[in-house]
Amino acid sequence: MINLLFFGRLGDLAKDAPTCIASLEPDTTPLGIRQMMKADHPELSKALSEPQVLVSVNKMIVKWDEPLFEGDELAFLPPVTGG
Amino acid sequence: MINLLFFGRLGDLAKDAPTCIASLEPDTTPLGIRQMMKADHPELSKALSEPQVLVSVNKMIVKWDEPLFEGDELAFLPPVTGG
Amino acid sequence: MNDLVCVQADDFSLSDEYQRLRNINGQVGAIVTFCGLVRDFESSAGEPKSKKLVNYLTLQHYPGMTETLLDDIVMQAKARWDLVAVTVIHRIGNLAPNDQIVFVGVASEHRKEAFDAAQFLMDYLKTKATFWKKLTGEGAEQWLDAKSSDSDAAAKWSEDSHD
Amino acid sequence: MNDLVCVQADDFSLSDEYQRLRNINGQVGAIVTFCGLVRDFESSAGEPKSKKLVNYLTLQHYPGMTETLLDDIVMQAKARWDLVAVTVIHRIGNLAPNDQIVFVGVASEHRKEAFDAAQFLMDYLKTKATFWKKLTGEGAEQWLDAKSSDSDAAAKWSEDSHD
Repeated sequence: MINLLFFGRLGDLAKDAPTCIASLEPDTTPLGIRQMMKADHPELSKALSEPQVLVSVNKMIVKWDEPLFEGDELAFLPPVTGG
Repeated sequence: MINLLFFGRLGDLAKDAPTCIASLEPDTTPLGIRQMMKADHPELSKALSEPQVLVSVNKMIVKWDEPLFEGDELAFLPPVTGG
Repeated sequence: MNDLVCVQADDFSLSDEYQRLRNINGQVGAIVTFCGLVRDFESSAGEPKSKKLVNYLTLQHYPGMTETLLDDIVMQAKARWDLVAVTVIHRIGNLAPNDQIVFVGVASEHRKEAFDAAQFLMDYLKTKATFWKKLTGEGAEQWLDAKSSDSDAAAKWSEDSHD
Repeated sequence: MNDLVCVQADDFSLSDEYQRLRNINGQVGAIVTFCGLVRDFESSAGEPKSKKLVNYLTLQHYPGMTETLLDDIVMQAKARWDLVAVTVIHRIGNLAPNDQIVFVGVASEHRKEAFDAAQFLMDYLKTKATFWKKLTGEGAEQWLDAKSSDSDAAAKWSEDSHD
Protein backbone atom coordinates (compact mmCIF):
# COMPACT_ATOMS: atom_id res chain seq x y z
CA MET A 1 0.00 0.00 0.00
CA ILE A 2 1.07 3.56 -0.76
CA ASN A 3 -0.36 6.55 1.11
CA LEU A 4 -1.20 9.66 -0.93
CA LEU A 5 -1.09 13.19 0.48
CA PHE A 6 -2.22 16.37 -1.27
CA PHE A 7 -1.34 19.77 0.22
CA GLY A 8 -2.55 23.33 -0.27
CA ARG A 9 -4.86 23.90 -3.22
CA LEU A 10 -4.26 20.31 -4.34
CA GLY A 11 -5.95 19.10 -1.16
CA ASP A 12 -9.17 20.93 -2.11
CA LEU A 13 -9.10 19.36 -5.59
CA ALA A 14 -8.37 15.90 -4.14
CA LYS A 15 -11.40 15.72 -1.82
CA ASP A 16 -12.80 12.75 -3.79
CA ALA A 17 -9.48 11.26 -4.82
CA PRO A 18 -8.12 8.08 -3.21
CA THR A 19 -5.97 8.53 -0.10
CA CYS A 20 -4.03 5.36 -0.82
CA ILE A 21 -3.23 2.88 -3.51
CA ALA A 22 -3.88 -0.57 -2.18
CA SER A 23 -1.97 -2.77 -4.57
CA LEU A 24 1.24 -1.49 -6.10
CA GLU A 25 2.22 -2.64 -9.56
CA PRO A 26 5.95 -3.02 -10.26
CA ASP A 27 7.78 0.06 -11.61
CA THR A 28 5.06 2.47 -10.50
CA THR A 29 6.27 6.10 -10.27
CA PRO A 30 4.67 9.36 -9.06
CA LEU A 31 4.20 10.24 -12.73
CA GLY A 32 2.34 6.96 -13.27
CA ILE A 33 0.01 7.69 -10.37
CA ARG A 34 -0.65 11.18 -11.71
CA GLN A 35 -1.59 9.71 -15.09
CA MET A 36 -3.80 7.08 -13.44
CA MET A 37 -5.92 9.92 -12.01
CA LYS A 38 -6.59 11.53 -15.36
CA ALA A 39 -9.77 9.57 -16.03
CA ASP A 40 -11.59 9.95 -12.71
CA HIS A 41 -10.06 13.23 -11.45
CA PRO A 42 -9.22 15.31 -14.50
CA GLU A 43 -9.06 18.66 -12.67
CA LEU A 44 -6.72 17.29 -9.99
CA SER A 45 -4.57 15.59 -12.61
CA LYS A 46 -4.25 18.86 -14.50
CA ALA A 47 -3.26 20.73 -11.31
CA LEU A 48 -0.67 18.05 -10.49
CA SER A 49 0.85 18.56 -13.93
CA GLU A 50 1.69 22.23 -13.34
CA PRO A 51 5.45 22.64 -13.52
CA GLN A 52 5.78 24.18 -10.01
CA VAL A 53 4.24 21.15 -8.28
CA LEU A 54 6.85 19.04 -6.47
CA VAL A 55 6.56 15.47 -5.34
CA SER A 56 8.04 13.84 -2.24
CA VAL A 57 8.43 10.23 -1.16
CA ASN A 58 8.72 9.62 2.57
CA LYS A 59 9.15 13.37 3.11
CA MET A 60 12.08 13.75 0.68
CA ILE A 61 11.67 15.65 -2.59
CA VAL A 62 12.13 13.21 -5.52
CA LYS A 63 11.86 13.24 -9.29
CA TRP A 64 8.57 12.28 -10.96
CA ASP A 65 10.12 9.04 -12.29
CA GLU A 66 11.37 7.82 -8.89
CA PRO A 67 10.29 4.17 -8.42
CA LEU A 68 7.80 3.62 -5.58
CA PHE A 69 7.83 0.78 -3.07
CA GLU A 70 5.34 -0.83 -0.75
CA GLY A 71 4.75 1.36 2.33
CA ASP A 72 5.91 4.63 0.72
CA GLU A 73 4.25 7.93 1.57
CA LEU A 74 3.77 9.93 -1.61
CA ALA A 75 2.96 13.65 -1.30
CA PHE A 76 2.08 16.27 -3.89
CA LEU A 77 3.32 19.76 -2.96
CA PRO A 78 2.22 23.00 -4.62
CA PRO A 79 4.55 26.03 -4.25
CA VAL A 80 5.03 26.75 -0.53
CA THR A 81 3.84 30.02 1.02
CA GLY A 82 4.96 30.01 4.64
CA GLY A 83 6.13 32.81 6.91
CA MET B 1 31.11 83.63 27.90
CA ILE B 2 31.59 80.37 26.05
CA ASN B 3 30.89 77.01 27.69
CA LEU B 4 33.35 74.19 27.04
CA LEU B 5 32.39 70.50 27.02
CA PHE B 6 34.75 67.54 26.73
CA PHE B 7 33.34 64.06 26.08
CA GLY B 8 34.65 60.51 26.38
CA ARG B 9 38.37 60.18 27.00
CA LEU B 10 38.74 63.95 26.53
CA GLY B 11 36.62 64.46 29.64
CA ASP B 12 39.13 62.53 31.77
CA LEU B 13 42.02 64.60 30.40
CA ALA B 14 40.08 67.85 30.93
CA LYS B 15 39.42 67.40 34.65
CA ASP B 16 41.54 70.47 35.50
CA ALA B 17 40.76 72.40 32.32
CA PRO B 18 38.43 75.42 32.34
CA THR B 19 34.73 74.71 31.78
CA CYS B 20 34.16 78.10 30.23
CA ILE B 21 35.94 81.03 28.71
CA ALA B 22 34.74 84.18 30.43
CA SER B 23 35.77 86.87 28.01
CA LEU B 24 35.77 86.14 24.33
CA GLU B 25 38.26 87.89 22.09
CA PRO B 26 37.13 88.74 18.56
CA ASP B 27 37.75 86.10 15.87
CA THR B 28 38.25 83.30 18.38
CA THR B 29 37.81 79.83 16.85
CA PRO B 30 37.77 76.26 18.29
CA LEU B 31 41.30 75.91 16.93
CA GLY B 32 42.36 79.05 18.81
CA ILE B 33 40.94 77.68 22.07
CA ARG B 34 42.75 74.38 21.52
CA GLN B 35 46.01 76.26 21.05
CA MET B 36 45.36 78.37 24.15
CA MET B 37 45.36 75.17 26.21
CA LYS B 38 48.77 74.05 25.04
CA ALA B 39 50.65 75.78 27.84
CA ASP B 40 48.59 74.72 30.89
CA HIS B 41 47.07 71.44 29.59
CA PRO B 42 49.58 69.93 27.17
CA GLU B 43 48.15 66.38 27.31
CA LEU B 44 44.59 67.55 26.68
CA SER B 45 45.76 69.83 23.88
CA LYS B 46 47.57 66.92 22.24
CA ALA B 47 44.48 64.70 22.48
CA LEU B 48 42.31 67.47 21.00
CA SER B 49 44.68 67.64 18.03
CA GLU B 50 44.11 64.03 16.99
CA PRO B 51 42.55 64.00 13.53
CA GLN B 52 39.43 61.98 14.55
CA VAL B 53 38.36 64.56 17.16
CA LEU B 54 35.37 66.60 16.00
CA VAL B 55 34.17 69.90 17.32
CA SER B 56 30.61 71.17 17.65
CA VAL B 57 29.13 74.58 18.36
CA ASN B 58 25.64 74.65 19.86
CA LYS B 59 25.32 70.91 19.12
CA MET B 60 26.15 71.20 15.42
CA ILE B 61 29.40 69.78 14.01
CA VAL B 62 31.53 72.67 12.68
CA LYS B 63 35.00 73.19 11.24
CA TRP B 64 37.90 74.08 13.53
CA ASP B 65 38.08 77.59 12.08
CA GLU B 66 34.40 78.41 12.68
CA PRO B 67 34.15 81.82 14.41
CA LEU B 68 32.74 81.71 17.96
CA PHE B 69 30.25 84.10 19.50
CA GLU B 70 29.21 85.09 22.99
CA GLY B 71 26.97 82.42 24.54
CA ASP B 72 28.15 79.56 22.28
CA GLU B 73 28.48 76.02 23.63
CA LEU B 74 31.68 74.51 22.30
CA ALA B 75 32.11 70.72 22.58
CA PHE B 76 35.05 68.45 21.77
CA LEU B 77 33.97 65.01 20.57
CA PRO B 78 36.24 61.96 20.29
CA PRO B 79 35.10 59.17 17.92
CA VAL B 80 31.66 57.93 19.05
CA THR B 81 31.17 54.36 20.28
CA GLY B 82 27.47 53.88 20.95
CA GLY B 83 25.20 50.90 20.48
CA MET C 1 22.21 22.52 21.64
CA ASN C 2 21.01 26.06 22.00
CA ASP C 3 18.66 26.01 19.04
CA LEU C 4 14.90 25.63 19.04
CA VAL C 5 12.63 24.74 16.11
CA CYS C 6 8.91 24.41 16.60
CA VAL C 7 5.71 24.15 14.50
CA GLN C 8 2.69 24.74 16.70
CA ALA C 9 -0.92 25.89 16.76
CA ASP C 10 -0.37 27.79 20.02
CA ASP C 11 0.69 31.41 20.10
CA PHE C 12 4.24 32.24 21.18
CA SER C 13 5.62 34.96 23.43
CA LEU C 14 8.30 37.19 21.91
CA SER C 15 9.35 38.10 25.42
CA ASP C 16 9.89 34.46 26.50
CA GLU C 17 11.81 33.63 23.33
CA TYR C 18 13.98 36.73 23.71
CA GLN C 19 14.78 35.93 27.35
CA ARG C 20 15.82 32.41 26.37
CA LEU C 21 18.26 33.76 23.77
CA ARG C 22 19.50 36.49 26.11
CA ASN C 23 20.39 34.09 28.90
CA ILE C 24 22.28 31.44 26.95
CA ASN C 25 25.70 32.81 27.77
CA GLY C 26 27.63 35.97 28.53
CA GLN C 27 28.97 36.37 25.00
CA VAL C 28 25.59 37.28 23.50
CA GLY C 29 25.95 40.92 22.42
CA ALA C 30 23.29 41.11 19.71
CA ILE C 31 19.80 39.65 19.39
CA VAL C 32 17.74 40.14 16.24
CA THR C 33 14.13 39.01 16.22
CA PHE C 34 11.64 38.84 13.37
CA CYS C 35 7.91 38.47 13.91
CA GLY C 36 5.46 38.00 11.06
CA LEU C 37 1.89 39.13 11.65
CA VAL C 38 -1.36 38.59 9.73
CA ARG C 39 -2.23 41.85 7.95
CA ASP C 40 -5.87 42.93 7.68
CA PHE C 41 -5.58 43.27 3.91
CA GLU C 42 -3.69 40.85 1.70
CA SER C 43 -2.81 41.24 -1.97
CA SER C 44 -2.44 38.32 -4.36
CA ALA C 45 0.96 37.65 -5.87
CA GLY C 46 -0.16 38.56 -9.37
CA GLU C 47 -2.23 41.61 -8.42
CA PRO C 48 -0.41 43.71 -5.85
CA LYS C 49 -2.90 46.56 -6.31
CA SER C 50 -6.09 44.62 -5.48
CA LYS C 51 -6.15 44.07 -1.72
CA LYS C 52 -8.55 41.63 -0.12
CA LEU C 53 -9.99 42.00 3.37
CA VAL C 54 -8.74 39.14 5.57
CA ASN C 55 -11.06 37.36 7.99
CA TYR C 56 -8.42 34.79 8.75
CA LEU C 57 -5.53 32.86 7.23
CA THR C 58 -5.34 29.09 7.48
CA LEU C 59 -1.78 27.79 7.76
CA GLN C 60 -1.28 24.19 6.73
CA HIS C 61 1.97 22.23 6.81
CA TYR C 62 3.39 18.78 6.17
CA PRO C 63 4.08 17.37 9.66
CA GLY C 64 7.46 15.71 9.91
CA MET C 65 8.77 17.11 6.67
CA THR C 66 8.49 20.75 7.82
CA GLU C 67 10.46 20.16 11.02
CA THR C 68 13.21 18.38 9.07
CA LEU C 69 13.43 21.26 6.59
CA LEU C 70 13.51 23.87 9.38
CA ASP C 71 16.26 21.96 11.21
CA ASP C 72 18.21 21.94 7.97
CA ILE C 73 17.72 25.69 7.41
CA VAL C 74 18.96 26.40 10.95
CA MET C 75 22.01 24.14 10.42
CA GLN C 76 22.83 25.98 7.20
CA ALA C 77 22.67 29.34 9.01
CA LYS C 78 24.93 28.08 11.80
CA ALA C 79 27.43 26.72 9.29
CA ARG C 80 27.48 30.06 7.50
CA TRP C 81 27.71 32.50 10.44
CA ASP C 82 29.16 32.50 13.92
CA LEU C 83 25.94 32.33 15.97
CA VAL C 84 25.30 31.59 19.63
CA ALA C 85 21.70 30.40 19.23
CA VAL C 86 18.74 30.33 16.85
CA THR C 87 15.00 29.97 17.39
CA VAL C 88 12.39 29.34 14.69
CA ILE C 89 8.70 29.03 15.58
CA HIS C 90 5.95 28.75 12.97
CA ARG C 91 2.27 28.60 13.77
CA ILE C 92 -0.38 26.57 11.95
CA GLY C 93 -4.18 26.64 11.94
CA ASN C 94 -6.53 29.62 11.67
CA LEU C 95 -4.94 32.99 12.37
CA ALA C 96 -6.80 36.32 12.49
CA PRO C 97 -5.44 39.77 11.58
CA ASN C 98 -2.73 40.96 14.01
CA ASP C 99 -2.04 37.34 15.08
CA GLN C 100 1.59 36.25 15.15
CA ILE C 101 2.50 33.75 12.39
CA VAL C 102 6.22 33.23 12.63
CA PHE C 103 9.15 34.03 14.93
CA VAL C 104 12.83 33.96 14.06
CA GLY C 105 15.37 34.92 16.73
CA VAL C 106 19.15 34.94 16.41
CA ALA C 107 21.70 35.60 19.15
CA SER C 108 25.34 36.30 18.31
CA GLU C 109 28.35 38.20 19.58
CA HIS C 110 28.12 40.96 16.98
CA ARG C 111 25.16 42.44 15.15
CA LYS C 112 26.03 41.75 11.51
CA GLU C 113 25.88 37.97 11.91
CA ALA C 114 22.53 38.15 13.72
CA PHE C 115 20.97 40.42 11.08
CA ASP C 116 22.25 38.38 8.14
CA ALA C 117 21.27 35.04 9.64
CA ALA C 118 17.75 36.20 10.60
CA GLN C 119 17.14 37.48 7.07
CA PHE C 120 18.57 34.29 5.55
CA LEU C 121 16.36 32.14 7.77
CA MET C 122 13.22 34.06 6.79
CA ASP C 123 14.08 33.99 3.07
CA TYR C 124 14.65 30.22 3.20
CA LEU C 125 11.67 29.52 5.41
CA LYS C 126 9.41 31.38 2.95
CA THR C 127 10.57 29.37 -0.05
CA LYS C 128 11.69 25.94 1.23
CA ALA C 129 9.56 24.98 4.23
CA THR C 130 6.36 23.05 3.55
CA PHE C 131 3.72 25.58 4.61
CA TRP C 132 0.64 26.66 2.67
CA LYS C 133 -1.63 29.61 3.33
CA LYS C 134 -5.33 29.93 2.58
CA LEU C 135 -7.04 33.30 2.84
CA THR C 136 -10.66 33.48 3.99
CA GLY C 137 -12.22 36.88 3.43
CA GLU C 138 -14.99 38.70 1.59
CA GLY C 139 -17.02 35.48 1.61
CA ALA C 140 -14.47 33.41 -0.30
CA GLU C 141 -11.54 31.09 0.25
CA GLN C 142 -8.35 31.37 -1.76
CA TRP C 143 -4.99 29.60 -1.54
CA LEU C 144 -2.24 32.22 -1.71
CA ASP C 145 0.36 32.05 -4.45
CA ALA C 146 4.09 31.99 -3.80
CA LYS C 147 5.67 35.39 -4.41
CA SER C 148 8.46 35.70 -6.92
CA SER C 149 10.06 38.34 -4.64
CA ASP C 150 10.48 35.58 -2.03
CA SER C 151 12.22 33.20 -4.44
CA ASP C 152 14.44 36.06 -5.58
CA ALA C 153 15.37 36.84 -1.97
CA ALA C 154 16.26 33.20 -1.26
CA ALA C 155 18.22 32.86 -4.51
CA LYS C 156 20.38 35.84 -3.52
CA TRP C 157 21.96 33.78 -0.71
CA SER C 158 23.24 31.12 -3.11
CA GLU C 159 24.68 33.68 -5.51
CA ASP C 160 26.63 35.57 -2.85
CA SER C 161 30.12 34.19 -2.62
CA HIS C 162 30.84 36.49 0.33
CA ASP C 163 28.46 38.10 2.82
CA MET D 1 3.73 60.28 14.53
CA ASN D 2 4.34 56.60 15.15
CA ASP D 3 8.04 56.93 15.91
CA LEU D 4 9.76 56.95 19.28
CA VAL D 5 13.30 58.06 20.10
CA CYS D 6 14.58 57.97 23.65
CA VAL D 7 17.87 58.24 25.57
CA GLN D 8 17.39 57.03 29.12
CA ALA D 9 19.12 55.56 32.16
CA ASP D 10 16.18 53.22 32.82
CA ASP D 11 15.96 49.75 31.36
CA PHE D 12 13.44 49.09 28.58
CA SER D 13 11.07 46.20 27.95
CA LEU D 14 11.38 44.51 24.56
CA SER D 15 7.89 43.16 25.07
CA ASP D 16 6.34 46.63 25.64
CA GLU D 17 8.16 48.13 22.67
CA TYR D 18 7.11 45.22 20.45
CA GLN D 19 3.46 45.51 21.49
CA ARG D 20 3.50 49.24 20.69
CA LEU D 21 4.79 48.54 17.16
CA ARG D 22 2.42 45.61 16.69
CA ASN D 23 -0.69 47.60 17.54
CA ILE D 24 -0.09 50.70 15.41
CA ASN D 25 -2.28 49.53 12.55
CA GLY D 26 -3.54 46.48 10.69
CA GLN D 27 -1.03 46.75 7.87
CA VAL D 28 1.96 45.80 10.04
CA GLY D 29 3.09 42.43 8.68
CA ALA D 30 6.73 42.41 9.78
CA ILE D 31 8.48 43.58 12.93
CA VAL D 32 12.26 43.41 13.25
CA THR D 33 13.85 44.17 16.60
CA PHE D 34 17.48 44.54 17.53
CA CYS D 35 18.73 44.46 21.13
CA GLY D 36 22.34 45.13 22.07
CA LEU D 37 23.56 43.59 25.33
CA VAL D 38 26.71 44.10 27.40
CA ARG D 39 29.01 41.09 26.87
CA ASP D 40 31.02 39.71 29.79
CA PHE D 41 34.25 40.00 27.81
CA GLU D 42 35.09 42.89 25.53
CA SER D 43 37.96 43.13 23.06
CA SER D 44 39.64 46.41 22.13
CA ALA D 45 39.34 47.61 18.54
CA GLY D 46 43.03 47.13 17.82
CA GLU D 47 43.43 43.78 19.58
CA PRO D 48 40.50 41.48 18.82
CA LYS D 49 42.31 38.52 20.39
CA SER D 50 42.88 40.01 23.86
CA LYS D 51 39.57 40.00 25.68
CA LYS D 52 39.03 41.93 28.87
CA LEU D 53 36.64 40.90 31.65
CA VAL D 54 33.86 43.49 31.96
CA ASN D 55 32.64 44.65 35.38
CA TYR D 56 30.50 47.31 33.78
CA LEU D 57 30.32 49.72 30.88
CA THR D 58 29.66 53.42 31.39
CA LEU D 59 27.63 54.97 28.59
CA GLN D 60 27.97 58.73 28.26
CA HIS D 61 26.22 60.96 25.74
CA TYR D 62 25.79 64.59 24.74
CA PRO D 63 22.27 65.49 25.90
CA GLY D 64 20.33 67.40 23.30
CA MET D 65 22.71 66.66 20.46
CA THR D 66 22.15 62.88 20.67
CA GLU D 67 18.37 63.14 20.46
CA THR D 68 18.64 65.46 17.44
CA LEU D 69 20.99 63.03 15.69
CA LEU D 70 18.74 60.03 16.47
CA ASP D 71 15.67 61.89 15.16
CA ASP D 72 17.62 62.62 12.00
CA ILE D 73 18.68 58.96 11.58
CA VAL D 74 15.05 57.83 11.96
CA MET D 75 13.90 60.43 9.40
CA GLN D 76 16.53 59.19 6.96
CA ALA D 77 15.32 55.60 7.38
CA LYS D 78 11.69 56.62 6.83
CA ALA D 79 12.62 58.58 3.71
CA ARG D 80 14.48 55.58 2.35
CA TRP D 81 12.03 52.75 3.07
CA ASP D 82 8.29 52.34 3.36
CA LEU D 83 7.95 51.89 7.14
CA VAL D 84 4.95 51.98 9.45
CA ALA D 85 6.87 52.88 12.63
CA VAL D 86 10.34 53.03 14.18
CA THR D 87 11.57 52.95 17.77
CA VAL D 88 15.09 53.74 18.95
CA ILE D 89 16.00 53.55 22.65
CA HIS D 90 19.55 53.96 23.94
CA ARG D 91 20.54 53.64 27.58
CA ILE D 92 23.18 55.67 29.43
CA GLY D 93 24.94 55.24 32.78
CA ASN D 94 26.57 52.14 34.24
CA LEU D 95 25.53 48.86 32.62
CA ALA D 96 26.59 45.38 33.78
CA PRO D 97 27.08 42.25 31.64
CA ASN D 98 23.80 40.98 30.15
CA ASP D 99 22.20 44.44 30.59
CA GLN D 100 20.37 45.85 27.60
CA ILE D 101 22.13 48.83 25.95
CA VAL D 102 20.14 49.64 22.86
CA PHE D 103 16.83 48.78 21.18
CA VAL D 104 15.87 49.34 17.56
CA GLY D 105 12.44 48.22 16.38
CA VAL D 106 10.97 48.61 12.90
CA ALA D 107 7.43 47.77 11.78
CA SER D 108 6.55 47.56 8.09
CA GLU D 109 4.22 45.78 5.71
CA HIS D 110 6.89 43.43 4.33
CA ARG D 111 10.00 41.99 5.88
CA LYS D 112 12.73 43.32 3.60
CA GLU D 113 12.09 46.97 4.49
CA ALA D 114 12.07 46.19 8.22
CA PHE D 115 15.34 44.21 8.07
CA ASP D 116 17.14 46.79 5.94
CA ALA D 117 15.96 49.76 7.99
CA ALA D 118 16.84 48.13 11.34
CA GLN D 119 20.36 47.36 10.09
CA PHE D 120 20.73 50.88 8.64
CA LEU D 121 19.59 52.43 11.93
CA MET D 122 22.10 50.39 13.95
CA ASP D 123 24.96 51.12 11.56
CA TYR D 124 24.24 54.85 11.69
CA LEU D 125 23.61 54.92 15.42
CA LYS D 126 27.00 53.26 16.03
CA THR D 127 28.92 55.80 13.97
CA LYS D 128 26.96 59.08 14.08
CA ALA D 129 25.22 59.37 17.45
CA THR D 130 27.13 61.07 20.29
CA PHE D 131 27.64 58.17 22.69
CA TRP D 132 30.89 57.11 24.35
CA LYS D 133 31.64 53.89 26.21
CA LYS D 134 34.05 53.33 29.07
CA LEU D 135 34.91 49.82 30.18
CA THR D 136 35.61 49.11 33.85
CA GLY D 137 37.14 45.71 34.44
CA GLU D 138 40.21 43.95 35.78
CA GLY D 139 40.84 46.93 38.07
CA ALA D 140 41.16 49.49 35.29
CA GLU D 141 39.09 51.96 33.31
CA GLN D 142 39.40 52.31 29.57
CA TRP D 143 37.48 54.33 26.98
CA LEU D 144 36.61 52.05 24.08
CA ASP D 145 37.81 52.88 20.58
CA ALA D 146 35.50 53.18 17.61
CA LYS D 147 35.61 50.09 15.40
CA SER D 148 36.56 50.44 11.77
CA SER D 149 34.06 47.65 10.96
CA ASP D 150 31.31 50.00 12.19
CA SER D 151 32.40 52.89 9.96
CA ASP D 152 32.65 50.45 7.03
CA ALA D 153 29.11 49.22 7.73
CA ALA D 154 27.73 52.78 7.81
CA ALA D 155 29.65 53.79 4.68
CA LYS D 156 28.06 50.91 2.76
CA TRP D 157 24.64 52.65 2.94
CA SER D 158 25.93 55.78 1.18
CA GLU D 159 27.60 53.77 -1.58
CA ASP D 160 24.51 51.71 -2.40
CA SER D 161 22.53 53.44 -5.09
CA HIS D 162 19.80 50.79 -4.78
CA ASP D 163 18.86 48.52 -1.88
